[in-house]
Amino acid sequence: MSNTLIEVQNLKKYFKTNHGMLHAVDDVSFTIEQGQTLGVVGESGCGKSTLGRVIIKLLEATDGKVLFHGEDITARPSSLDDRRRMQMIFQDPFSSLNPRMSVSQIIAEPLQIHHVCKSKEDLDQRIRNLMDTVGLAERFTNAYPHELDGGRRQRIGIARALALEPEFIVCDEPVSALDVSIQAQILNLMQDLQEERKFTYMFITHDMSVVKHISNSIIVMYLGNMVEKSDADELFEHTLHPYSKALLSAIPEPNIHKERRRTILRGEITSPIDPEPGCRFAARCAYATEECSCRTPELEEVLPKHYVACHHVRAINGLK
Amino acid sequence: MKKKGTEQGHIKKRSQFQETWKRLSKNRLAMVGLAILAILVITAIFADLIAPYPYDEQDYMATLQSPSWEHLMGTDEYGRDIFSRVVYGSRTSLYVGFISLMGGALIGCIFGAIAGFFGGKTDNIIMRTCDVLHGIPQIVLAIAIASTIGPGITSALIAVAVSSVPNFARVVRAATMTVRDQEYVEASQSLGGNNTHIIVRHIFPNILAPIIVQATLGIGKSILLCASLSFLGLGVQPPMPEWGSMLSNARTFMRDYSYMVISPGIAIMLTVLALNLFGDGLRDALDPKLKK
Amino acid sequence: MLRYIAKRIFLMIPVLLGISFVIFLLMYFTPGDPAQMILGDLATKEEVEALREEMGLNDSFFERYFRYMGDLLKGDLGTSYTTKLPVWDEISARLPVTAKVAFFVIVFAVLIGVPIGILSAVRQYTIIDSITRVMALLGITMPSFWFALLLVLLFSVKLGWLPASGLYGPAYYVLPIISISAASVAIITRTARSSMLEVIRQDYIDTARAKGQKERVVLFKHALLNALIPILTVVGIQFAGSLGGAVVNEQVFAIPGIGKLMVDAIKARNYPLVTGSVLVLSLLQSLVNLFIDLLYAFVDPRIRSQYSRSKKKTKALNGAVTAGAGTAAGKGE
Amino acid sequence: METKNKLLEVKDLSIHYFTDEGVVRAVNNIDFELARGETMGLVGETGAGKTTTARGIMGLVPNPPGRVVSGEILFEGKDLLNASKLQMRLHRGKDFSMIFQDPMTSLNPILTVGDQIAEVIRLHEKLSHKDANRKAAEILEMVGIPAERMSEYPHQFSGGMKQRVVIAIALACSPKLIIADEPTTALDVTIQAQVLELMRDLQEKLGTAMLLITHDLGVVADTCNKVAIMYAGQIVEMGSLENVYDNTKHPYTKGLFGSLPSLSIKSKRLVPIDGLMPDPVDLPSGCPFHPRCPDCMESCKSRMPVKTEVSPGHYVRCLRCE
Repeated sequence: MSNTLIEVQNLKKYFKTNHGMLHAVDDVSFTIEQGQTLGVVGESGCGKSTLGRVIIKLLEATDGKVLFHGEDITARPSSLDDRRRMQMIFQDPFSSLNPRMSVSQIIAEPLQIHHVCKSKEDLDQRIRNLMDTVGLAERFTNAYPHELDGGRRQRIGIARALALEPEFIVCDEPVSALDVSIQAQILNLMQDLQEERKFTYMFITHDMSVVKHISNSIIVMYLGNMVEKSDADELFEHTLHPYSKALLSAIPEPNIHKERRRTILRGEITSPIDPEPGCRFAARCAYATEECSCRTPELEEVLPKHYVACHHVRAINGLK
Repeated sequence: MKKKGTEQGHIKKRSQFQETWKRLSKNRLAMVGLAILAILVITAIFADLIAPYPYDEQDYMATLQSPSWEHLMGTDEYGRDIFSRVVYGSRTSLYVGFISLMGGALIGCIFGAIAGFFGGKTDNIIMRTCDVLHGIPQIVLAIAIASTIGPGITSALIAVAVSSVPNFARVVRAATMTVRDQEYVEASQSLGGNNTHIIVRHIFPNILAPIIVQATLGIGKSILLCASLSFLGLGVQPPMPEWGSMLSNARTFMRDYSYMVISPGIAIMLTVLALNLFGDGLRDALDPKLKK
Repeated sequence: MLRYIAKRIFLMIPVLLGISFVIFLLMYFTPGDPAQMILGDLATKEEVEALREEMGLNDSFFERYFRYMGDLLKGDLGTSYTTKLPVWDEISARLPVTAKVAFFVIVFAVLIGVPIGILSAVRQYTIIDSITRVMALLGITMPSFWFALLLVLLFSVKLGWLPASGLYGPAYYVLPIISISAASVAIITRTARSSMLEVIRQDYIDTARAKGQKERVVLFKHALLNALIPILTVVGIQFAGSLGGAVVNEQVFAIPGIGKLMVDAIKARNYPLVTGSVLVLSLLQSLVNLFIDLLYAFVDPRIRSQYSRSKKKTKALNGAVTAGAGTAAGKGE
Repeated sequence: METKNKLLEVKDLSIHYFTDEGVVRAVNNIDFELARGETMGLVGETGAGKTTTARGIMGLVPNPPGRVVSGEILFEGKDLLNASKLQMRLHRGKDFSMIFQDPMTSLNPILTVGDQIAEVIRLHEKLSHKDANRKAAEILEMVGIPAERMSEYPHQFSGGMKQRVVIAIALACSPKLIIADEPTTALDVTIQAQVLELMRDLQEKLGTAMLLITHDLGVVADTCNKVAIMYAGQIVEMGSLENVYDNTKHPYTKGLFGSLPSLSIKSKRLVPIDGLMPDPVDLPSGCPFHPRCPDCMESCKSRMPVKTEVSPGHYVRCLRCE
């Protein structure tokens, strides 16, 4: 497609640990269209944060490619230009801001690294504009992060990511550390910015309802593998993979009239250290058979543009 | 964000230094420490004006005199005025304390920061070396170094400096590792900041606090160590006035002239006490956990 | 547990080697010719040269170091220049004295410091706490040799209650132990206090209270054992402090220990004796560190299980689900 | 609700922390009651005073700086605030117990899991060491952990497993009331579902009443019979789930619902609450919510609303409802 911004091909990221090789991201492929939002959902340890960091080259890929505007960026050393065009918003608004820098210094940092501004006045003007964009009152210019609450801190993080006018922003659980009412403010802000400036987001979260709210397409990850991939509406209409189903049904909804059929998963997440072949979800899956624990399921297109990695997906969902 | 009732106008620009000072100035004990320190530094600088006699002026007509108006702290066996020697001694102690600490801190910080920032093999080599230096009791190491170079002020300086290196390296390494793992360092990388930028803008400002605290408390330790060396006769040599060696000397006359052991000891104690009070206060003032 | 001990002992070897190397290096660079010193100023050049050759002083640094280490393995620390006796004999005569003093000092410091520190933490903001903190501060700031002098002045010279020099009976130990331990008592008190304050704030203390447990049991069963871990670290460091204190204060009390031996040897430029003394003191310190490491494992199951994991590996295969989950949770993302 | 059935009754409870920076008014004049076997959700955002309320009931408010400044806490008709230390100790763990938020830190790292469960049993039941251990093993099985793992230490368990152990400790003596402070916040969604299911099952089996503290309206909908919404130390709305979820009255509660992205309806934009939680040292005059309230009237700025019963069992603190 012509307006594909990011294309990820068979991306792998392994870490060496004392106990063996940790397969944090294992053979993940997807594309993100310009101006769209890809939601990445999964529980802790599924490799979603690692995936985001590999794409914007904070971590080096073990194998596979990331194409940005059709160009392979994994092969070349990271340039300032790549850095400018791809940005990240971090999860923890407490540790992602340097406590020794004031708000304006934090927002100025990217502008200074990239020598964007010619003069002090220009820099100040830009900082003011950025603060205004993210809804930070001017009186906070000289405040330090610890003087502000979580929501405002997250706004600083967003302003910093916006400073270089990137095309692509990886949002790593940007609202999970915030209270509900503040979370909504930040989500709205991010949506408004996207509409206004046509950003492309990769939105990493563990929260199914947030991802439904904000994404155009979604991938579900489990232990480094991608288990399901489709458009957002499609995914919620036809949730096919047993893990995605469980994830969805596990969410307590603030609705007292909806009768729910729960599928509660047994067992807990294992660790992706030197995994044996086979489906990584098999140990917790109600439908697992002999086949699941010896052959790794491939991602296949089960419904139009709806990909699932499960041997029994058709049987489970009554598809042909 | 929209208006909110409890917020007042523009938040004033306050640097980290000003904020720390604000908290520190509320700590009465720390202020007492700072005041004593200030007096000591002034004494050391203006020793020539304050001391009534030169530190090496011998007066055989007035040996071993008890404290009097003429000799505030009495005289020693050569008739030297003890008060003057204590005043001049502050020069030696502060000099050795500061210089040796600066040396030890500089080397320790550099190695600690390198070990903490790069990790891996570099870290391993540096830390194992520190283990070795740490395996020798500090005073024993200082004694061994002093004996190599031969007694004297230089030897005391080097011995104290070297034996304080591992402590600094450890503190700085731990602090660097904590800061290195913070998300703001990652954020800076994602903005395109290189290692130098990250070290200068992010790591250094955030490990400065523990270094300053360690240094303040470290000067006290250095002064004590230097006094011990001199007391053993391996540090500063007479006639240069040094509190430890004055005590060593006074020991001989202690039975009959007990005043001789009092004043130099009090001088050491006051100095170290002041540094400790100030250092403890500084640690509390810089501790982000207490920030509210 | 055995693996843990073995690993700790194994880790000691490079440190001890490093220490011996550092000390030998220091002594190597010490100015002055030992041969000249032994023979005195009247000796001829030829005599000195002959002795240098005989002592191996003309060999390269590494030859000398390896020879020294070889002898060391055989238990030979060289010969004292002054007495011509084997260094080991001189040291072994003095070492027990210093070790005994240092041991008493650390035991005394723990027995006094830990309870007071805990009391001070439990009664935070009371008079007891304030007094404890002031005393601890004084203990840290006072030079131990000066404190020793003051004690002698008061208890021996003025009051005549206690002997001031030598080490001939229990009474002779009192002043050295009090003076040397002052700093250690203070530091252990401070550590015990802050460690206890830290632990008291933990959630599991509230869990214990929520069970309806008596406050006393909460403090001693749940809090104290956890607070012990940082205290142990400091006790190890303080043993080094008490060794150092013993070395210095042996001068004050004329105690015939290894510290006095070493200082006298330095003044006499008797280097084999200095090298031997430093090595032996460092070895003693390393042994104490080893002992502390073993105590850690005794107190803290997390350290113990680090080393028993491999033993469990066969069992872990079927229990992989939970064991793996543990590491995954620890690792995070 | 009949008086006999009342298990816990909190009347006009205020808890303040007296700090150097000023008086933190964490809990202000709250009232609620809980019947036997009933589950109430206490919902609020960070700093709303939920945890302080829980600690107040347990008698575990850290003092200094915290102090109960007014009110009564009646447990089976007896005022806990007048109870002696000894009486409180005998209550805790036996009649009511607490599950803390973070399973990673609420277990003692150096005692075995079995010891920690047996401890509470031995405290309240006259059992021999052996019998207490046997009972601990049974309880461990009950929360879904094999009894062989009794002799393991907390660090050998995953987060979800640890929270099961914490639940086992809380339930060991079959208390009449459990106070659960955000028991699943630190856990992954699928594990949260497991733990919530376990808590529901056990509660049903043992007939325990529960005060569930959470920020998640979904968890409440799933687990509770009634709900109280806290804001700035006050209960601003309280009632049955139907009352509060279907017939939401207080603007803050409305704001909370508007802030949640929904799984069922595809909404374009969320409707958040403007502004921030007020500083509990310096609460706004009048209704504490007025600076953020979309329906703020002039009188809201000066007059504190009183608790009003808008329909049977549905209480709201809002001038618009008075």
